[in-house]
Order: sequence, then C-alpha cells, then structure tokens
Amino acid sequence: MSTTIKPLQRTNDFVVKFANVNGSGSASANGLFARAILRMGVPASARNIFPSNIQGLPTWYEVRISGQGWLGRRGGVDLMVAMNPQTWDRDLAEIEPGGYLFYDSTRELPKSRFRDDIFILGIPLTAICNREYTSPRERQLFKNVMYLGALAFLLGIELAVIDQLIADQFASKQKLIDANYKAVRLGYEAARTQVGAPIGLHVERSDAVGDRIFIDGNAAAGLGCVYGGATVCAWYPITPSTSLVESFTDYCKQLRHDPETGRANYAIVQAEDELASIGMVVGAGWNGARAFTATSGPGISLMQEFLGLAYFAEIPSVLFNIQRGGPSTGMPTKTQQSDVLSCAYASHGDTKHVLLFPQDPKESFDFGALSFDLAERLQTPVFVMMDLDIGMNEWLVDPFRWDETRGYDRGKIMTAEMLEAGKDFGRYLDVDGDGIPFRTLPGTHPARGAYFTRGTSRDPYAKYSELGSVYQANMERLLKKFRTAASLVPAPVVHRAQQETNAGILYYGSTSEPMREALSQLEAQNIHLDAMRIRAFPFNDEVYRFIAEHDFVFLVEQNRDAQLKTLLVNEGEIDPSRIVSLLHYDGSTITAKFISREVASRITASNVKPMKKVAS
Amino acid sequence: MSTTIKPLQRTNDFVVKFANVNGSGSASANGLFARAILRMGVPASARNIFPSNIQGLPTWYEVRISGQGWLGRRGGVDLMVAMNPQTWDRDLAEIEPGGYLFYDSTRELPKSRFRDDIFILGIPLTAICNREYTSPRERQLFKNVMYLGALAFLLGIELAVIDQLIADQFASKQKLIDANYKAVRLGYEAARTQVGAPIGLHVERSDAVGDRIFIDGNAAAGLGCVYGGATVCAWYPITPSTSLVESFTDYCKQLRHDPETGRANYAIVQAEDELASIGMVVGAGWNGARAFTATSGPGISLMQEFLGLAYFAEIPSVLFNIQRGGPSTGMPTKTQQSDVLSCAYASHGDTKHVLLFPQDPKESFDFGALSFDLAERLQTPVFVMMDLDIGMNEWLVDPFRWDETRGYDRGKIMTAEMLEAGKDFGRYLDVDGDGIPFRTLPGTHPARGAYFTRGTSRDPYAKYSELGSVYQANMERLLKKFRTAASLVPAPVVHRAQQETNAGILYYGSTSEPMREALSQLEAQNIHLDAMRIRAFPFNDEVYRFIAEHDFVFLVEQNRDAQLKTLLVNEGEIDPSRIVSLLHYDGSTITAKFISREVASRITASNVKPMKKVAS
Amino acid sequence: MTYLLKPKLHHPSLAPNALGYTRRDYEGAISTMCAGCGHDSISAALIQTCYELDMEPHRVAKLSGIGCSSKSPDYFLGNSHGFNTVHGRMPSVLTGANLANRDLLYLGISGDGDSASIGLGQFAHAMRRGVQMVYVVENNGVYGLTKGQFSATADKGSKSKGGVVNEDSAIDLCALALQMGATFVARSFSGDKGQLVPLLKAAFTHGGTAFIDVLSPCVTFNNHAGSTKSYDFVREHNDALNRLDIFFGKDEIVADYAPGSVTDVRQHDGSILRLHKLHDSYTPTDRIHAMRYLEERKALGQIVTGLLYMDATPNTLHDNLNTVEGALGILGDKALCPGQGNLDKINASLR
Amino acid sequence: MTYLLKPKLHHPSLAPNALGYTRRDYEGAISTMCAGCGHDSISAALIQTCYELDMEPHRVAKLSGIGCSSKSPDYFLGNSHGFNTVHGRMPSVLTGANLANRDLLYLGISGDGDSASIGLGQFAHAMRRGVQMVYVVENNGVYGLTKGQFSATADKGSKSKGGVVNEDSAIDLCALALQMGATFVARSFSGDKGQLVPLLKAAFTHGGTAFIDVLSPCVTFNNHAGSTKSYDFVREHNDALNRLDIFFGKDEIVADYAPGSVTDVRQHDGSILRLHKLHDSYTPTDRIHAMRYLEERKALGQIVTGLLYMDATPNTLHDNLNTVEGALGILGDKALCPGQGNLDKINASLR
Ligand SMILES: Cc1ncc(C[n+]2csc(CCOP(=O)(O)OP(=O)(O)O)c2C)c(N)n1
Ligand SMILES: Cc1ncc(C[n+]2csc(CCOP(=O)(O)OP(=O)(O)O)c2C)c(N)n1
Ligand code: SF4
Ligand code: SF4
Ligand SMILES: [Mg+2]
Ligand SMILES: [Mg+2]
Repeated sequence: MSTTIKPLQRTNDFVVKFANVNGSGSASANGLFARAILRMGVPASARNIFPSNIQGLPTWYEVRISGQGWLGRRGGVDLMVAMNPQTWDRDLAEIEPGGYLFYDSTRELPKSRFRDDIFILGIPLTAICNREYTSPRERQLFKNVMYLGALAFLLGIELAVIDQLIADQFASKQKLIDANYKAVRLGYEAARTQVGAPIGLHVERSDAVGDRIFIDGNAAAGLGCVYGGATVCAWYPITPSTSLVESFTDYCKQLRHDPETGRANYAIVQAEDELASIGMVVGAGWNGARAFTATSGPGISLMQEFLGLAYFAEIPSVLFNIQRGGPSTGMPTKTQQSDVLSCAYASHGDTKHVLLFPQDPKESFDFGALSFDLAERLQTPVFVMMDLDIGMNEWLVDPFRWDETRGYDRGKIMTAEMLEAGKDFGRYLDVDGDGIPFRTLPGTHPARGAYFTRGTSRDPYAKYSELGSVYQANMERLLKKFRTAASLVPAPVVHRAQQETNAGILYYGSTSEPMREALSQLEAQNIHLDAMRIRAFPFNDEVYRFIAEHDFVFLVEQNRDAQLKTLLVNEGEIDPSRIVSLLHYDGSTITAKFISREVASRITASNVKPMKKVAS
Repeated sequence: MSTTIKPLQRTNDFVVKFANVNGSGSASANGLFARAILRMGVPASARNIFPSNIQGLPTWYEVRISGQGWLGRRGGVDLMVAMNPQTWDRDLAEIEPGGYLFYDSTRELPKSRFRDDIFILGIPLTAICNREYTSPRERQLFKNVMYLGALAFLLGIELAVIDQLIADQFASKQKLIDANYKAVRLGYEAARTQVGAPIGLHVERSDAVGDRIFIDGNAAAGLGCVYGGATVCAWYPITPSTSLVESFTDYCKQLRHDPETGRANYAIVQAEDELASIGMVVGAGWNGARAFTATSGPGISLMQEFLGLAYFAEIPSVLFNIQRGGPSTGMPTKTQQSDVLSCAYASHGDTKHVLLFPQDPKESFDFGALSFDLAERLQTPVFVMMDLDIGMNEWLVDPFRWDETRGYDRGKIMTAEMLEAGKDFGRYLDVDGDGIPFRTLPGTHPARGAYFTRGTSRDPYAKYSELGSVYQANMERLLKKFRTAASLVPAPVVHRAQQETNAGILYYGSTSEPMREALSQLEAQNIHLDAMRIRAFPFNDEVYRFIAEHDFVFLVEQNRDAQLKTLLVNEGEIDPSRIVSLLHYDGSTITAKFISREVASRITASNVKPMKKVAS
Repeated sequence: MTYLLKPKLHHPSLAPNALGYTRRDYEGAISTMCAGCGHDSISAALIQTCYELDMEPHRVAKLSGIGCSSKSPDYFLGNSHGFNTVHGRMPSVLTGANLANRDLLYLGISGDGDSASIGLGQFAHAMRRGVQMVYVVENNGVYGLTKGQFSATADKGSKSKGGVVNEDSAIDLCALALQMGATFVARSFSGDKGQLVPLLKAAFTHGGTAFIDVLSPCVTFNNHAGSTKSYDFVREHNDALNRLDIFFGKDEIVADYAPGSVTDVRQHDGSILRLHKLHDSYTPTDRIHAMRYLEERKALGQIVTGLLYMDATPNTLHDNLNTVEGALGILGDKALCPGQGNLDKINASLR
Repeated sequence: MTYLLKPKLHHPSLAPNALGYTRRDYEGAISTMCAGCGHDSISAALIQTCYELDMEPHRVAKLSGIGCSSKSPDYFLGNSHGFNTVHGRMPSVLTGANLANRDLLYLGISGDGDSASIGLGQFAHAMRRGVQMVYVVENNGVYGLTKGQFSATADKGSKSKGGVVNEDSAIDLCALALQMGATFVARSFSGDKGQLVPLLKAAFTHGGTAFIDVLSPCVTFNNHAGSTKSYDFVREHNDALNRLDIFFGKDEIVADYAPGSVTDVRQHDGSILRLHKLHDSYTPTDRIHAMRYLEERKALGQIVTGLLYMDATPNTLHDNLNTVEGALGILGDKALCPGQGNLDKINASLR
C-alpha cells in the first residue's frame, strides 16, 4: 500500500459491487444486503449484471448507497466483494483508488494479484464454511450469507435489521432462520477478528427512504396488469420479460380468484411462440377481453405481421416490450432502448403505434394499468416500452396508489341496447370526429351489429371494398385517430432549470433517474438546462413547443441510431440539427456521469453558453 | 347524343380500357391488342387492374397509346370496351366527353343506361358467338378475340400485325391459329358492317418503338437473378411477387441446366412460409450461394427476425419486395411504395439495410443482377424494392444488355490458400477500413478459418463476448460499412430543368415514368424543377447536395406517411420543412396529371416562383 | 339475453327452425368463389348444420386465415361476428377469442395451405391445448388464391395443372390432429353433404377440440387428371368408414338396425351419435387404432372418410385453466380490480 | 483439397484416427452448461462419433437454434463452421445451407422448445422435404435457458420444479418425424453413450433425413421427482428396442449371434447396420408399425429408445431437385451467366 493513498471515507454515499458466479445462490444474500441498507432508512439502488447463461459464468450485483437519494447507477466501485476468481483482475481494476477489496482469503494469493492503491479485506470464508458445514450445498449457500455478516460489521449495518429481514423472508421456517442467523454471525465475527475495525465506508441510520418500496419493474408491471383489469395473458418466455408474466401469475393467484367458487378471473397461456402469443392477444382483444403479452426484441420482430392487422383492423391489445440489447439475439441480458422504431412503425405498410415510456417500476405499474384503458379507448395496440434496467432490477420508488373512484374506460362499445334502439352501426364510421369508431363485441345481438373483421380494405360499414377512395379515407381516419391519441397519452414532464436557458434536454424511460442527478451535476458546473421527460408516442404538442422554445435541445437515448429523434423529427417536422443526440448503447445502465460529461463537452465544444430564452 | 359534343379525334394518343370479368380469358386478347399497337411501332403501356379473387369479379386492362412515348398512366378513358355488366355504370362514367363506348349489343339496353355525351359502338358479340360456336368455352374465349378484330377495324390496326402475333403466340398449332384468325375476322367484319367506318381514335404506323421490348418487371427481375448468378431461390407464394419466381424458374429451365448432364445449376424451393424462405436464403448465403427470395409486405413482416440476424451476423442475402397496398393484408392487388421503412430499418434493435429502387422492368433486371454483387460485397441483406405496378404490368423498355467483361463480385472471401499462407482471419475484423470484414465459407480448411456464426455479440474473431466496448465497436463498424454501401449502390439520376430553378423534385421507383411526363407538363406551364431520381438507400452524398442546392424540394411517394422522406431527413439530418411531400397512396398507379397538379397547386399556393439558384 | 327478431321478408317456403330462424338467417354475403368450387358446398353444409341445430347465429364466432377457403366465412352466417385474420395464424386468434369468452361457439375455417403449410405449428399447438372449437380445413391440396401451387397436403407424386410432380411427403392433418390430442377427428368430402352435415353437427356438440378435414376440390387449379384432390379422384378413392346420425334430447331415437351394425356414443351434452359402420372392425374411440388405420389405408391409396375418432368426455383449455363461468371480457371492475386495500398490503411487503 | 495438418501439442495418449486427427481435434470451446447437464454428454458423444468415423472436421457444418442445447455446437467440433441461428428456425437455415453445398455433412442441434414449441412447423417441413442431415434434439422437456418453463414435449401430467402440472398433450417428435416422412428415426438418452454413439454413426452415414430425439435431462430445472425427463425417470422407463453395431468396408464383420437375434441392414454407402434385437417383434423398416409401437408403449408409460425406423435407400431434396454435383455456391460465372447471346434471343422474343 502506497502511503499516499488514503482509504475512502464515506457515509451513506458509496458503491458496493459483488462479483459472483451464476447459479451459486448469491442473489438472495446480495438482495438482503440492499434491503438492509433500505431498512436503515438509507436510499439505495441495486443492479444485476448477469450473463446469458444458467450456471458458472460471472455475474455481478452493484449496490449504490446514496443518502442524497441518487438512485441511478454511479459507475466506479468503492468496495468490491470479489467472490469470483474468473473475473478477479477485471474486478480489481474497477475499484476506485483508496477503495476496498473484500475477498475470500482461504487460498493465499501472491502480492502481484493485488493492487497497492486499495485496501484489502481478506476473510477465509471457505475455510470457515468447511469447518462449520458438512454438505456442499450448505457450504456454498452460507458462504454468501457469511459475507453479508462480515459486511454488516465492516459497514456498520445493524444486525437486528438483517435478522428481521431474514425472519421476514423465511416466514415461519424457524430452522432456516436460525441457520441464517448463525451464518451472519459467523461472518460478522470473522470480520471483527480478522479486520478489527469497520472501514471508511459507513451506513448510518436515516429517514430518507420514507414510505418508498423496493420492487423491480416487471413485478410492478405485472401488478399493474392485475389492477388494469387484464384477464387474458398470452406469452412466450424471453429474457428480460419473463418475470413480468410470472408476477402477473403470482398476483392473479393471490388476488383474482372468485371468492365463492375459487375459480380464476383470468387466463394465462404460454403460447408456442410469439406469433401465437400476439395472435391470442388479438383474438382476445377482438372478443372483448383486456389482453396483453410481454416480450422483448426478437418477439417484437416476430409479431410484426399481427401488429399491422391489429392496427388496421383496430383491435385493442397491450404489449410490454422489455427491451434488451439488439439487434438479433444481441445482448440478451443487457439493457437498451433500441426497439423504438420497430414498435412505433411496426409492420409493413403505413402504420403508427402508441408507445408509453415508463421511467421506473412505479410508472410501469401506472402505465401498465393505463395501457388497457388506452388500448380500448383507441382500439389499437399499445406498447409499454420498458427495458431490462427497469424490468429486472429492483428500484426504490413511491408506493403504488389506486384511485378507487376510477373506473375502467372500455372505450366505444356499441351494446345490444343501443343496437336495439336502432343506433346506426358502422364499424369504421367516424361518428365523433375523433377518428375512433364504435365496435360491437361478438355475441351482442342476434340480428344487428355483426360484422366481418379483416386486414383488407373495407368501407365504413366493414364491407369489403377495393375502391381507392374508400381505402384512402379510412387511412386518413386512422391518422386522425392517432392525433386523438396524442391528447390521451401521458403528457411529458418538465423540469425547468433554475436559470432561464436557451438549451433543453429531452429523455425518456430509464434515463430519468440518472438525468435527475446529471442535471444537478451540470447545475453545479453552471450549465443550466430545461429538461423534459417524454412519456409517450404520439408526442403531445407540448413536446414540440418545448423544442421550439429552445435554441437547441439534447436528446438522450440508449440506442445507436437515435431512434426517438427519428420519431420526433419525422412526426413533428423538426429540423434535426436542433436536436443533439447523446447516445449510450453499450448495454450497460446509463449514468449521470455519462450524461453530464457529454453535455458539458458539447456545450464547451460548440461554445454555446446558456442564454436568455428568445421567446417564451 | 347532344350535338355540341364532338367525337374525340386523336391519332396515336389515346387510352383504351377493357372492362372484363376475372377468369373469363380476356387477358390473352387484351395482351394481343397492346402488342399489336407496339408492332405498329407506336409506343404503348398497359396496366391490369384486378381484384384479389380468381373468378367472377371485375377486372380491367388499360392501354395508353402514346406516339410521343409517354408510358405512365394517363387517367381518363377515350374508348371503353365494356364487357362487364357488373361495372357498367362505373365504366361509363369514366369515359371522357366525346369518347367512345364499345359494348356487346346482343341484349338491348334502355337509353337511360347510356350517356349522351359519348359515342356508342354496339356489336352483338354474344349473338355472333352463339351463331358461330357451339361449346360454351369457345363462345366465351372467342368473344374476346372477336372484339380485338372489331377494334382493329375501328382503330385502324393492321390485320397482318394481329395475324403475325397470333402465329407467334400459337407457334405451330395451326388449328388454334386458324380459329383465332377466324374470330378476328368475324369481329372485324361485324364492326365494318355495324359501325361502318373507323372512329376518331386512330393508330398510325410509326417507328417510335425502336428496339424496345415489352415485359413485366417480375419477369425481368427473374431473368436478372439468372444473369446475376443466383443459384438458390426459396420463396412462398404471395401476390404480386409470385410471378418473379415463376420467371426465374422458367428461365432457369431454359438457361441453367448443365449441357452435359442436364442437371440443374440452381435449386428452387417453395418453403412453408416466409420465415422459412428467408431462413433458407440466409443459410444458403452463409454457405456461399447467391440466394434470394421474393415476397411482399406480409412476408417482409414475417422475415423481420431473420433480417436482424442477417444484418448482425453479416450474411449476404437478396430480397425482392414487390410492394402492394398495406398495411396488413391491405389491398393485395393494388400498388404502393409503403414498405420503405419496414425494410430500411427491418428488425428490432439498431439496424440499417440496403435498398435498391428500380424504376421499371429494365432496371429490375439490372438491379436484380447487381443486388447479388452488392449483397456479397457488403455481406448484408439487399432489398430490391419493386411494386405491383412494375412487377405485374408489362412495360416498354430498352432491351436488356449484359457486359460480357463483367465478372461477379463475390466480395471478401478468405480462401484456403490465404489461410494456408497464414493470413490472419478475424471474421469481424475491419482490415481494410471500409467496415467490411473477410469471411470464410464452410468447408474451406481443415484447421483454420472455421468460426461460429451467431446473432449475439462477439469480438472481431467471432468469439462470444458480452463486453460493452466490444459490442459497441462492432456496431460502429456496421455503421461504417453502411457508409461504404452508399458509395457502391447505384447513384441518383438527375434531370436538370431547362431554366435555373430554386426548386427540385425527388422521386423513386415506378413514379419515374409519370414524372418524366409531369416535368414536361409543368414546363409547359412555365414551372421549372430540377429532378432527381433516387435509386438506392443509403443515399449517395449527391442526394443531400441536391437538396442543399435548392430552396425546397418536392418528394413524390406512393405511401401515406412519406416514408422515404423519413429516411432522408433522418439519415441526412435535413430540415423536414425543406421537403414537401406529394403523396399518392390509394393503390392506383400514380399519374403525371396527379404530380403536375399537386406541384402546380403548391407552387401557386405558397406563391413561390421558381427563382435563380442561391448557390450552385 | 333474448331479443324480438324483426320480421324479415322471407320466401314463404323457408320454414323457421325451433328458434324461429329460417335458413336464410344463416346465410352470408354472395360468394366470390369460382363456380363449382368445393368451398361453396362446405358453406352450404355449414348453413344447413347451424339451421338444423337451432343455433343462435350471434352465438357463433367464425374465424379464418387467408386463402379462398378463409374467405368463405363471409359467405355464411352473416349475423355472426367473423374474423379473417392473417395467413396461417387463425388458431392462435381463435384460442385468444375463446379465452376471452368461453360461452360462444367457435368455428375455425382454414385451407390446407393455411393450416398445413404456413400454419402447421399453430394448428398442432391448438389441437394439443384442447381449445373448444370446430376446426374445418377446406382441403384442396393447392393454394387456390395464389393460383395453384402445391400445398403441404398435396400427395407425393401427384401432378400440378402445369404437369409438375410433387416430391415432398404429404401432411395428413387428421393423422396430425390425432397425434396432437384432438378429441374429435373426422374427414369428409365437400361433395358429400349427407356425410358432412351430421359430422359438423357432432363436431358442434362435441364440447372439445373437433377437427374436420374436408376434401374440397379446387375446380380452377386442381381438378385435373393426375391430381389426387380432384372430384373424380376423391369420389373413386373414398373409403367411408361410417355414417352418422345424431339425436338430441328432443329427438325420438329410432332403433331398428341389425345388431352390430350401429354403435351409439353419448356425448357430454347428452346427445347421441349413432354410427352406422361401413367397416366391421372400426370403432372410433381408439386413438391408436385410428392412427394406424389411416396410415394403412393411405398406403393403399384410399381416402378414409367419416368419424375417425372421438373422446366423448373431452377436457378443454378452460377446464385446465379453471376459469370462471361466463366471459372474462365482461367481468366488471369489481371482479378485476383488487383496490387500494390490497395495494397497501403489497406496498408494505415491499419495504 | 488436402492440407498438411500442422502438428498440435497433444497429450500423447490421444491416438490419432485414420485421418490423423485426435479426439481433441473434434473438441470445441469450454462448455458453459450447468455441471451435469445432459447436453454435455451429447456433445461428448458427438465428438466420439466424429472421431471414430474419421470425419474431416471442416466437412461438417453444425447449425442450431437458440437455447442451452443450441449453444452446445460451440462446445464440440471447433474446426467446423457453426451457425447459431434464431429460435426455432434452424431447419430452414440448414435447408438453405444444404441447398448451397450438398457436399458437406449437416448436423442440426436443437432443443425441445426450439423444435417442438416455436419450431414445430419448420421441424415438420424439413422432415418432409428429405433434407440430408443429422438432426438431434436435446430433449429435456423444459426451456432451460429461460429457466424452466414447460416445453411442448413435456408430458401431460408431469410436474414442474415449482409444482405446476402440465395440462397440454406432449408432442412426440419421433412420432411426428415418422409421420412427416423422415427416413431415419431414433430415440436415445444422453446418459447412454453406448446406445447413442452407434446411432449417431448410423445417422451420419444414412444419407437422408436422420432424426434422433435424445432425452437429455436438465439438472437445474427438470430433474426432480414428478418430472418425466429426469435422469431417474428416464432410466427407469427406458424401453430399449435394439442395440446397434455399425460396420464399414474396412471393418471385419463379426457374425456369431444366435439366429434371429440380429438383423443386418445395408446402408446406401455400403455400411452395415447390425441390430441386436431386444424386442422380438420389432423390425425398424416398417414405418406404420414403428408409429403404432411408439404410441402403444407411450400409453404404457414407457420411453422407447433405439433405432425406430430407417429406409436404407433414402431420397433427398437434391435428388428431387436434380441439382448438379458439387456446391452450387462455387459454380463460376461461366456456368451461371447465360451471356449476351441468350439475352439477344430473349429480347427478340419480347418485341
Ligand atoms: C404472410 C402471407 N404470405 C402469403 C400470402 C399469400 N397467400 C394468400 S392465400 C395463400 C394460400 C392459400 O392456400 P389455402 O390455405 O390452401 O387456401 P385455398 O385458397 O386453397 O382455399 C397464400 C400463400 C399471404 N396472404 N400472407
Ligand atoms: C424469438 C425468441 N423467443 C424467445 C426466446 C427466448 N428463448 C431462448 S432459449 C428458449 C427456450 C429454449 O428451450 P429449448 O429449445 O428446450 O432449449 P434448452 O435450453 O432446454 O436446451 C427461449 C424461449 C428467443 N431467444 N427468441
Ligand atoms: S381458385 Fe380454387 S379454391 Fe379458389 S375459389 Fe376458385 S376453385 Fe375455389
Ligand atoms: S439450465 Fe438445464 S439445459 Fe441449461 S445448461 Fe443448465 S442443466 Fe443444461
Ligand atoms: Mg388450398
Ligand atoms: Mg429444452
């Protein structure tokens, strides 16, 4: 250790990263670690970095502890819990100078395998395990729990908090609880005896968490589907969307069985592929159910033909796209926002689809529920555009709320009574001037209101027609309907800079949390930006106004080709040179550091100083 | 007949439209009619307007005769051959005042069913047929040939020309030839006796056709595939692409059997669907064959997943997309250019694909052949973007030529010799700085050059990698390759206005022929436009320069959403307000009239007069 | 719900059925098939079936893929909702529709190209899931709508109109349906309404996954010599297993057959299927036997028609999912939304 | 083409085969499967097969879909070109590759999810086209890579690790392959290399469409009690039909068996398959019998393994297409381009 390096001293503001092997049971211990921080009232965020593999490959869990409440990924590591020899060198290299390395010191390592600008914390975990446990399974499992105990000592996490978490997790299985208690204490004691004193990174009780909850976006969205009244789910497994359906399934089992008969108020079918899952959703939507699927890029590609049908035949349907690294199989366990175009303009021919961009699990729940109202109101597919970062990581978010006075908006459905009363029914007739026609549900009336749904051109009364004028009028009505959509989808959210500025910044989805932090970092550098979070496509007029109000705007995206910019420029007829793209697409979670660095370099480079607004 | 209306008097400049019933055998007689005009040296173009049905629904054949050589659709009808009672009213309404109606007068019709501003030519075709023929089949077939004879008399088509065409068509089947001769003469005589004299529309021998040929784009593209060295074709039937594969099959049977063994130098497989057909193309392309498929919109949607694989794994493959009316099943027998976006950005994730836009059958042949060179050079899918209008209609075009000195460009293939010589092989290594790596073909060398192809991220040596930096470098190389493509694809074609002008007009594909005429019409109105025909995506820099050179440009497209404009604006960072879209998308063939009217109205409306260029 | 039917102007000879509907109430738009197309005969058989079964037209949902065959639902049951989906993917759409509302009767209409070529996967998976439906393939061995290419049911060695010989093995959709677990499998011929209508009736009342492969010649592209799907060929090689009568509660059951010549099977809804055996050995309740029989006869060049197999007590997808009675689609907010109370508990569990 | 092989540093005990390659020349990258995964045993069997068959590694092209199983081609035959395609669509890619170059040996590796769920259609159509290949499904009844959902080969009534019971009928890929016209159909078990390796050898020398369904337990998600694809279950219910020896021209054929206990079948390439019958009645040349046998044993809860069926003189897709010898992909401009002379004639015919 070079004497010039001082150990990092940080309270409630540091990053701990766990380097593990896939399938070694570390996830549970790591999760307990993050939760323990939260139970101490200190905000934290956690991210899994995992391979496309089941067992044996490297996997990481990165926890950022931030008393100030910055929940985005920070980058860099202050304490590395290096449990995977395969990635030792790489893991070591990531530690900040003055940071800490925690490792299993059972097997001695030559000096050369370490760094001299970091602090080494060796605990002979394997040796202790081998001493304390006999079965290989226990030895493996409790090693993880043991390092949790050691960290409790080193970072000052209250043992009572961990105990309570363990008790909560294993409910009434007292034997398991006791075994875990023991392992925690073994680790704690080992650290106390081997290291002697807590390190410079410290967790201190706080009340900054409030009533927030800790949940991943897929779980939240699955719950949103339950609250949104979804009754049919057809899906095909694909990372990172699978756990959304698992969440829906679990919550349905809990909340959606008829209290009297015990029978299910829902139907979940694992289809044979994504062509079938979207087909089932379209069939169910046509037949009056709130139906959805969850998938990722490859599934979206396979669904293209059906999406065109649903657009043109106007069938309500909801798709959750948990985006991962593309194209092709790409990086299936990494995060991106790169399916924006393939969803917005899905299918051959002229189409436009509604997209929602939740920023976190909370909005995944909200938009998840809302999407069904929109799909039925607009009679069209609605995409909830999440990503792996939101979907598969647990986030600290405000608790879910449900407005009990809110009823489901089932849209324009012509009932038997209306038909009986002699109301004129034309399936594709724009009666209200909003481009949205009425529909009837199959089985409504024995003699009226039946029509033939098809993907071919037809007249307002759903009669087959190949007349160009009839076709064109219908296509124009669909455009009108899309304009109506712009007023129904969630409006953008604006954060005004503290000072008037001629520059703005646009972003969407999981970029939101790092953006909050980046704006504050930039402010500290005296760079002021008005910020707007886009929450849906088609874009609300406010978005265009925001762009018009500023001399130029940045647009942060997690894809290579600036896909949302394409939509903005195209739909809003905006001069592309007024939008400066900041693109992060290597599959890792975007950081505040990345955003503020990119913005700052461009502001300097182009020598543009934030100026007074030209017009307001 | 109101006495104020004069009968139309036109020589080598009029439109004849045949209204028939699908499946009634009229196609052959109608084709003879068009060919007879051409054999008389008079340029003509012909279009089928047909339903998505096999028998019994209305179908039309529209022939424009133009001594001046305008081969686009004109609109309006000067002589209607109304053989379909179902569409009588509609057909009559289309005739220009002073025009002619030819019909089967066997059954008398009340006066009210006619118009009084047109000239009626009734011939009792059915009566004559019933008198002359006994079998119902003959009665139906020869009725068509008979009206051909009648038209010969009325329009002044030389009987000898028709006779020769019949002789050519039926080769040595003398009985058939004689029967057709007879029917032609029956019609001719009937017209002579019933009408008395030729009408005001007249065909006069000319030499304006030259050595041009009359062929549809699908036949031409199929032949282009033969000349381009395609050896594997995998396809699935879909209108309007099917006849492309039929053409390839026929020409292969003629030209591609080994002279010694009689065995096939090609393999054509009808796949079970489009997922399989593109899969086969990808497999064959990977394994060293020049492979293609032909399809239309729904097929393109189904191929999306494979297209992402082919992009990312860099597999040469050629797709002919004969575009039809979308979205969904849409208008399967109508024409559009509405798959531009779904091809250019096909598949989830960030992708960009090469598109070629032939203007007519001649270029369908040329680009068809060229596409294989491009696909192998660029190691990527190449789309030949035709449409129903080009693909399924016969056009008068220059004869096909093949440069005998030209060899196929097989692209960068690392051979056994190169490997043996110790050349470093990295499948995704950018050795030449053009973004294009070398590939080896399976079976090349027992110990070197084998690699594992996949759709997941990997390093330049094709080794699996989930490292963000490795992934990003590869994605950037793909962008570089795409820039290389811009310099290899066919350059745009420019027609400068006769006067300097600040306005330009862009167009592509089948819009070309009507554009030529529209430009001359506009010139006559003193509206001068520089015109540029875009022939490929990615866009050549010349395209951007052209736009920059003009104050504004029109862009004519046959889709609702201005899809090529989206590409232009997006890829070229062009201010969308500088591009004024003229959109024609009702499924009918676009006309010069439409273009010149739209341009003129906008030039007037915006009060923009063609001015001197600002800069040159 | 019941409604007073508005009187229509009917031909007086069109007698109303038990529900007061005439045959015309089961008709649809005018067919655009080629004159003589087998598909039109199947439409007629469906009209007759629904009329004679006293079905409420609006309780039927008819779904199809793309093709001439798949257009036909427009030409019958004009008072039923119809859905012409995409090529080869009707089974999934029908499955979804069925999930949304288990109370309607589902009729899937498809072609051999639609179900055996592009749609083979969806066909097979719908069969194995136990989706309650009547699934009819109008099988002509070609793609009619795209002008006569071979489909996957074209027999090896059969010739196209243009003289090309098919080299791929044929797919026998009945054999496949049996293998996949369909609980009612039959084959018939569009030219034999006497056989087809009772089979359709039995299928509609079956209560499980009912599949009928109906040979339906394409007069325009596959009715020539050398075809094995032409009217002549099918007539000549038809090997009918049995004839069917179906009796409902209201019917009087006539019983004067020679012993051994008929078998009665009671369906789950109480209706009785009476099978008049035309082949001694065949009982349509043995799935393995049915599969073998089909294969053996096929090897002899025969086309086995009739009821091949049925399971009188089928299990359905809804049974497996244990869904509530009635349509999921009409469940109200109360049944669906668990409210803030439950959300509070969930929130608490996430801290 | 022949090349001098550069000497590699080999363990001295690795004996070279007739071509001078050692076992290690047939190995691949280090496996990333879970320890104990059945798929790794199949990789090992493939390595042994190719080594013992004296195959030139670069004459093999190995293709797969997506899944744990489909990753395995990375872990053997590192000197062969490999193609990890998209989920469920390997059959079409392999077909295209085969069309391009008939001279390589094609090995398709897939999973039960890959081939029976998403890929069922492509699987079936590849079988019926007669694509020459060895198609191996590494069948574990679950989606391994996506963490243990049921695949379409999961048996009805079997239980997932989480205790959920599968309600859909299972797809038997061997039965389907037989129905579709595959000319070599076998089933084996990853835990029984003694059975698997000879079957693989026979499949590689078969010369037509060879399909082998290999039960390959997923230790992580489907090896529990209640599963019908666990090591224990498969061992207990394995009903082996026959054992195979394969003799090539160079081999001396040993013939000292009790009469009736063995059958010899000569393959198209002259190799002899010797079947040691374990069941009296079974001869693997009767397709219909094979299908029935499979179904009957399945009904008894048994897993039939061994060579189920083979046609010793298979027809292939290339035979049907009458393509030239050699790879289409390497035909030169001269063979492919008909030149201006022909174009002139065509132009003339179009005037
Ligand atoms: C994705 C897609 N591919 C191709 C087509 C073109 N297509 C329309 S109908 C059809 C075949 C129909 O054959 P079949 O199901 O046997 O019906 P038939 O016309 O013979 O009754 C095809 C290939 C299409 N509509 N969609
Ligand atoms: C289009 C598409 N959908 C879903 C997936 C996700 N996925 C990857 S592997 C797999 C299942 C693999 O199961 P199986 O073929 O049985 O292989 P195993 O892992 O069991 O060996 C799925 C659904 C995908 N890669 N692509
Ligand atoms: S083409 Fe064939 S299947 Fe289609 S309507 Fe005509 S006869 Fe029927
Ligand atoms: S998850 Fe199952 S199939 Fe996949 S590697 Fe592990 S044991 Fe094998
Ligand atoms: Mg058909
Ligand atoms: Mg599996």
